[in-house]
Amino acid sequence: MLLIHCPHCQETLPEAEFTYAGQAHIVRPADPMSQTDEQWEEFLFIRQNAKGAHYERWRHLHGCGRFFNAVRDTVSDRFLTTYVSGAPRPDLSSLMEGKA
Amino acid sequence: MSYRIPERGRVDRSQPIRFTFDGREVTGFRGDTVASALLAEGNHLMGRSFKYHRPRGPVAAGSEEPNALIGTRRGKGQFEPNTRATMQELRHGLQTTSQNKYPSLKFDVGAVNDAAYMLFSAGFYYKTFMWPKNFWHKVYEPFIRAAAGLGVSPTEEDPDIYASRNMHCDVLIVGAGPAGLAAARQAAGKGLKVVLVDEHAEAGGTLLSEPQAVIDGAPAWDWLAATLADLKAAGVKIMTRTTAIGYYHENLIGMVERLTDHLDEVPADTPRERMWRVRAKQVVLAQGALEKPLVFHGNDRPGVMLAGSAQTFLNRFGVLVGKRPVVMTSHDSAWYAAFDLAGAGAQVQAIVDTRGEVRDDLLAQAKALNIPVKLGHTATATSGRLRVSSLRVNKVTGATVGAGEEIKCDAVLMSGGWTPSLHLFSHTKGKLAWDDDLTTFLPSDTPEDCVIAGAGRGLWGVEAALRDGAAQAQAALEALGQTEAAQGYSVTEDRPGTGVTHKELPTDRSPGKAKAFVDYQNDVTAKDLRLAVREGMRSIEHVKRYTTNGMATDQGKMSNINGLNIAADALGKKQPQVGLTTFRPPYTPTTFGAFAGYHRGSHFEVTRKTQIDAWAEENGAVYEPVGQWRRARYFPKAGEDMDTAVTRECAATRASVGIFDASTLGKIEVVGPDAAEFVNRMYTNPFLKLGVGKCRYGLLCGDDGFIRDDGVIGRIAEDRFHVTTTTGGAARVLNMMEDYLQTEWPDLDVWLTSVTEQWSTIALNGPNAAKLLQPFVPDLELTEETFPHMSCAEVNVAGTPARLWRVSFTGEIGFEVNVPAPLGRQLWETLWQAGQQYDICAYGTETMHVLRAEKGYIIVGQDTDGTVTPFDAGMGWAVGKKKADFVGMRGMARPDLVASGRRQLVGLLTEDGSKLEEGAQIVLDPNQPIPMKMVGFVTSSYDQGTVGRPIALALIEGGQDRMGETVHVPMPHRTIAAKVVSAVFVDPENSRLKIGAAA
Amino acid sequence: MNALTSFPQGQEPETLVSTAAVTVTQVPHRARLSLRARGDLAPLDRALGFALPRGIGGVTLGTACLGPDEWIILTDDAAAVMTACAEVSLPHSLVDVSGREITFEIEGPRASELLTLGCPRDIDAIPDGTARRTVFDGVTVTLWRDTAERFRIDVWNSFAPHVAHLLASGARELAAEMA
Amino acid sequence: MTRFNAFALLKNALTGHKGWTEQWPDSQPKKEYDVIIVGAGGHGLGAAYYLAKQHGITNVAVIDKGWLGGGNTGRNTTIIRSNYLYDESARLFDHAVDLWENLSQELNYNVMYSRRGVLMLAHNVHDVQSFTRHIHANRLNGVDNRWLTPQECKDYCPPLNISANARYPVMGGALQERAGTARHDAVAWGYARGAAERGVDIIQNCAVTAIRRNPDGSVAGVETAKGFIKAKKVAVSAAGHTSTVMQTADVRLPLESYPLQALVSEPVKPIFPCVVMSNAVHAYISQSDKGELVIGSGTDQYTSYSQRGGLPLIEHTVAAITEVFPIFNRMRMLRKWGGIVDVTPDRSAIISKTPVQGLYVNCGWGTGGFKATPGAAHTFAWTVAKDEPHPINAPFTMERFRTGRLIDEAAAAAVAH
Repeated sequence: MLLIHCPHCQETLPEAEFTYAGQAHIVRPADPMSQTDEQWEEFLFIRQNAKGAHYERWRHLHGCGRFFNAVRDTVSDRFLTTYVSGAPRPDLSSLMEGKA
Repeated sequence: MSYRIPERGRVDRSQPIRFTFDGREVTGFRGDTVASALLAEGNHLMGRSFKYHRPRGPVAAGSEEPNALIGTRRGKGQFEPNTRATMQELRHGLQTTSQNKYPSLKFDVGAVNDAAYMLFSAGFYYKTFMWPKNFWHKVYEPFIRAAAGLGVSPTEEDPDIYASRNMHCDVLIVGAGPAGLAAARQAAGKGLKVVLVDEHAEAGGTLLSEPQAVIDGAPAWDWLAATLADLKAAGVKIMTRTTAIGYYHENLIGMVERLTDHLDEVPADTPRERMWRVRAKQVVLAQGALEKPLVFHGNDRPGVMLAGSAQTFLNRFGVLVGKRPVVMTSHDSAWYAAFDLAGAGAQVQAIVDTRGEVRDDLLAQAKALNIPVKLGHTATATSGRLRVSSLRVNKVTGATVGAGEEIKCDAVLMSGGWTPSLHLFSHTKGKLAWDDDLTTFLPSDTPEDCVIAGAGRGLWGVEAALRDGAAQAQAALEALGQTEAAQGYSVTEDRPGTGVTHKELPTDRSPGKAKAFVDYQNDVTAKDLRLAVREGMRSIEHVKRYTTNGMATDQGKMSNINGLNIAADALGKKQPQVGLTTFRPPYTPTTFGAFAGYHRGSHFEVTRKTQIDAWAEENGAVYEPVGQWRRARYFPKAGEDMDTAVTRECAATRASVGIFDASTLGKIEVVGPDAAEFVNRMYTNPFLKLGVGKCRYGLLCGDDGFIRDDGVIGRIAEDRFHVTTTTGGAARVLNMMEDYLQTEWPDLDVWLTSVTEQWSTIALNGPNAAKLLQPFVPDLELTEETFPHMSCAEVNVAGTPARLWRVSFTGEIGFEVNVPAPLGRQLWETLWQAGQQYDICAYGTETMHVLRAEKGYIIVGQDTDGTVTPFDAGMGWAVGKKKADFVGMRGMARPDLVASGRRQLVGLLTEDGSKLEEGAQIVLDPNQPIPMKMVGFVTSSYDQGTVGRPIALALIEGGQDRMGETVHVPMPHRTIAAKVVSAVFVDPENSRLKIGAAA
Repeated sequence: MNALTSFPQGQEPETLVSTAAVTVTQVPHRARLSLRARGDLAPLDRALGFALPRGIGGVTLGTACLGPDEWIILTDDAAAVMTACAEVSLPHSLVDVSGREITFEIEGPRASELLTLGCPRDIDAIPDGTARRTVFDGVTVTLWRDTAERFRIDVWNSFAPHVAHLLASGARELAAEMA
Repeated sequence: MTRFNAFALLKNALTGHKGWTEQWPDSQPKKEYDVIIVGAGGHGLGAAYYLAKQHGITNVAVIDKGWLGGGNTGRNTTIIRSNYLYDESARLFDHAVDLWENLSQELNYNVMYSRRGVLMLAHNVHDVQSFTRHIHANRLNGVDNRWLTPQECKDYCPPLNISANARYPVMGGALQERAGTARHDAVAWGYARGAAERGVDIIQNCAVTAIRRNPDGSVAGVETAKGFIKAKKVAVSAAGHTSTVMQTADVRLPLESYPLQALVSEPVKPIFPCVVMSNAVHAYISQSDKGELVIGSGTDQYTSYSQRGGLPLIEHTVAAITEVFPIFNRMRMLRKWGGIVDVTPDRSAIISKTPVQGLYVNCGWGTGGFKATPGAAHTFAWTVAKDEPHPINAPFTMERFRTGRLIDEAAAAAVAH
């Protein structure tokens, strides 16, 4: 069971309080009807599936209820950081440095 | 009990305990294991091996034991197979049985396999049993299955209870031997939460087998007692009979505590086993090392055992495993076993060492004890049918194995050296490093916050373990901000030692015919490993899987390193190039019940019930599970089956009034200035202009354009909507809405609150619904003018503030009364009483399904299946044409979703008046061969109801354009013709929805 | 908006299990309001007559902060709260959830340990006088720690029997352990 | 290469088994191949076998970063069945079952295909409706699958608890009698031996780091730990690692990789005669020929390549099994392990050409890849050899995610693979 730091509660808590919500920073286009079929396929289905640092979303379902973002190493399952939705994508190289 | 040595061991001689083994009564003492008690009788034969059914006795004294597996039983339903006799403590009334034998342990017909052992080489079953083809299923496989399998499964329900708990601590120490005890002492008294666990019945580890050691001036057992007392006084939680089974992410350790298997009587409310999920800031692994067997022909005969284990049986249990033992070793440690046994009165026949030279002090002590010594010798055979009677040893000169010499004996104590217990460390994905000097893997880096101490990282001797335990614990404590020097220890009478490692021992026999066992339980021999390599198995994983080496219930504790050394030799490679197989949790086999914990029977999983559920139960409801809920399916009267009851409920509702518990529907309160905008974006229908006090049916799609859910949405105020969802969809829909709200549209000022359980929802349907309800709603006139269909209001109902909806899922005049949940049953009973004058009928989900189907209303998940768009469902009217966007709008425009020929929802009426089966497939040409071209299927189908004939809903390709056509439903024995009709079977004009019109 | 708070008040507490380890009691309902808002909360503070706790876990006068924009208000006069807040111009959501949950009080020397049966988080690390949502045996609950040995948990109605059943079994198990 | 049969076994037994030769050589890469297959699992090795045997293409290398059969082939619960709802799936999986039935003889390697029946339990009305739909569709597709009442389920699988009071009562089941299990390692080994015998190079412990393309965009070969290897065609069959490999050729796939766990009990004498799947409680169970209860669980919730998996999921799975089969409560878990499964949005596989000329992919099997092994390998080899879809794999394209023509077994049936 992973340990996850909720950026809203400011507590590091067991995974059982959280639900996974897929890749982060996929923005729903403001005008979906302007999108081509390829673009809509990309939005719906195409995912990074990164092996290593993965930008992803979690929800503190059994806690504050908020969706938030995280960077997790999918090889070790360790979180590099978590941050609130809407915050900019953290710089990967500095995150990796800190953990190396 | 002639093998019991007075004054030795820690068993309580004042407490004799009787148990049975294969029906025979045996007496041991409190503190004994089944193995020690049987050995005390001079009985080594305890089991039969997996493949060859060879007679076997214990080779070890702990949880790594591969041979002495027994069935254990307390009472009805309290049987378990494959229990290690070396771990099962005695208790009064314990019944034990040997396994894998027929008809008896001493004479087993399965042992013919042993005679034909040359046939059963590694991988033999991949090479044969292929002809004739159907013989595999009918003959070969049943035969193989019956021969394998060791013990028998339990066949009765387990009456015991199990438990689980979470724990957080600062330092968890696994293993309460000298390293673990020193680690605990180092961590104790600093205000930290320290937990020390050990799988055995008492703490002490090696110290229990080495009473001679003197630690800081105190005899080992005195030191142990004092240390345990000190640790307890300092608040250290000491947990014995507790096995750390797995090391999971972020320092989560799974541990199983065995609470009652050693007790004569099980106390009330006490679980048999408890799973602990321990989250430790720092972990100290002090699990020690495992002794390796030597690999030689006949190394599996009862009486051949690890020297260290013989020492344990003597010092901990007071049992001599043989009166005339011979020691066969490549490591100093077994010399001490010889000395200990000699000291207890055994006539040690010889100490045979593979090494040409050993330490002078060992030779001197052997001489002093009159023990013959043979250096530079190998073992080439043993004899004895059910118990070893002699060991054959040969002088080795260079590569030449000399003539054999028989040494008569009643036990062979062997030692091939020691290997660290790396299992939990490996679970962390920690890296291992090969140590050439020790010929073993040692722990290296791990991503987890853990240290490994003592013999677990290749250190031998009590003093080394104590010092390392303190030092490693201190290293861990530093991460917790504790700076202090590691405590020092000095030990006299310590027994450090060294040795050499062998592959299989040199022999003068044809190696192809030697039965030199590596994995005892699975009967894997050195020649099997070499054959696997010869056949191209180069990875240790291939060797393991091809031979099954290391896959027995000891999980390779006895066999992995020996297997690796032999495979590496066969491959001509260094061990690290061949690799070690991965250690998998659990560390030792762990009861399913311990994993299940409380989650059995009534604790298994929540069953949600509404406030009205109890009334339904009192009134004879038959239930169905729907998601986590149980819902009343129908209310049979005496003698009624489901169909009869449902027909009656349908008729009563259409004739007068029915009452239905709709409380399980999901309910979400959407509040804020942007509430209308939010609902409008989520649902396909337009909501911006919905008036306050009005409701509207809504369809919810995913962004792929397929229907996800539906419900009715009422506008309570300008900034407040009350949204309902399906019963099963409630949590999912709320999560989806929160996702869009928080992630895509955080600028909207609107909030969502689940009110599913705030309200009890009672539905009244039927021509008399308004009449029944009106007296309880004095503040609102229930007429077509003042409260038309699809209205909602906050009013008092029967004196209770309520949300009243005029909606219908039946085609009849309908109301849904929402009252605060705990008042639901009270209102239900009020309406029930008042409804008697109208012959009110309580109906369940089945009648609800029929009534809605007659009206052509869909059930999401039944008439849709995740591949259906609103247009497919015939609900294009629910899609807002003028909206710029809503969830699913773009998805619906994808090429395949707008293509012609999609499956569309229609009604079906069979031509012969029979009822179709839900799920039945529809074809256009009934005479085509298989595979047939299917154009759709029946989604809903009901008998009778109120239409007077069976009706069905179906999804059919191009269905809307097939009205009036005949399609065919091929059933196993006949084909049913059906006509495609409108999905609305009742009152297409909606006249029955009007108050005053139908009544 | 009407205040749906005429809820049956004043029932007696009902003891579910009482052992030497811990006593579990179902306590009478109180009116309960879910408040959501963000931004400058001063207008709400003024309307309520006290400052809403700002950090998740904080409790002020029976009001707990459960999320960055979420509070649960326990009150004896829900109508008054709703009336007061109705005048607040700051966008917010106030929803009556009085009927949604059942409250169990868990008190005794091993109250904290009883919670470890279902809560994976570190109970001992929860300060007295705080509240938060968490999970108990898969069920979302609001957990209030009143004192070192007294907790309350709010559980949705339909999950309450399941939770109560496990609490009762656990209380007996803990007592047997002490025996 | 020695033919395997009882006489050869007997002959070798008498001579100390010295006569057996290696089943496949340890090949080193050549400079160039007609086809390179990335991933030496059952699917990759099988494709190599069929390329050689049926299409005469023998200048083939199968390259794996580890040892052959070490991925999901050697980590799954070995369930084989074909009672899928949609015509496309039913055809593909039933084609596989046809091949399974003769695979031991075809490969001269006993893969122990055990036709013991797969019983899927219905625990609520929705399950009943869904399974009935499957049964009717299967019948018209020529796939065996029939309905059993609760008592018939119990008769077929005596350890089953059919008490009406169970939390998930058994309301019946769908039985495919032709379905069963096979010995997973033997499948990889048998295909490897058969392919090697026909000239295929099997290159283990050699990670493919990138797919290289020619200036015209077509595939050029692969970069590996042992250097660049030229190839006319590259076929990727790398399960959980497929998307990582394909991204190096700028092909992005709708895949996510999740941890999946499975476990076995200690071995016991025969007690469990068939395979039972219970989707409502997320658990599958059968008993191996060795006597171990083999139990599969669901995936963890997050994507991962760690092959580690969490404790709670295992607790849930075991609880579910003991709820449905209460007599197993005192059995013990011997070991559990994790795999990485690649999952598509519609839970159906992709066996397809790609936008890159000469690059092919077989992926997205989720938890259901083992059962498809011969069928997928056979049709994938066809696609690679002929550069066109096989009629059976034609619907399993990459394009369906753009058009919306999904093969959504999961959505349609709420039944996991």
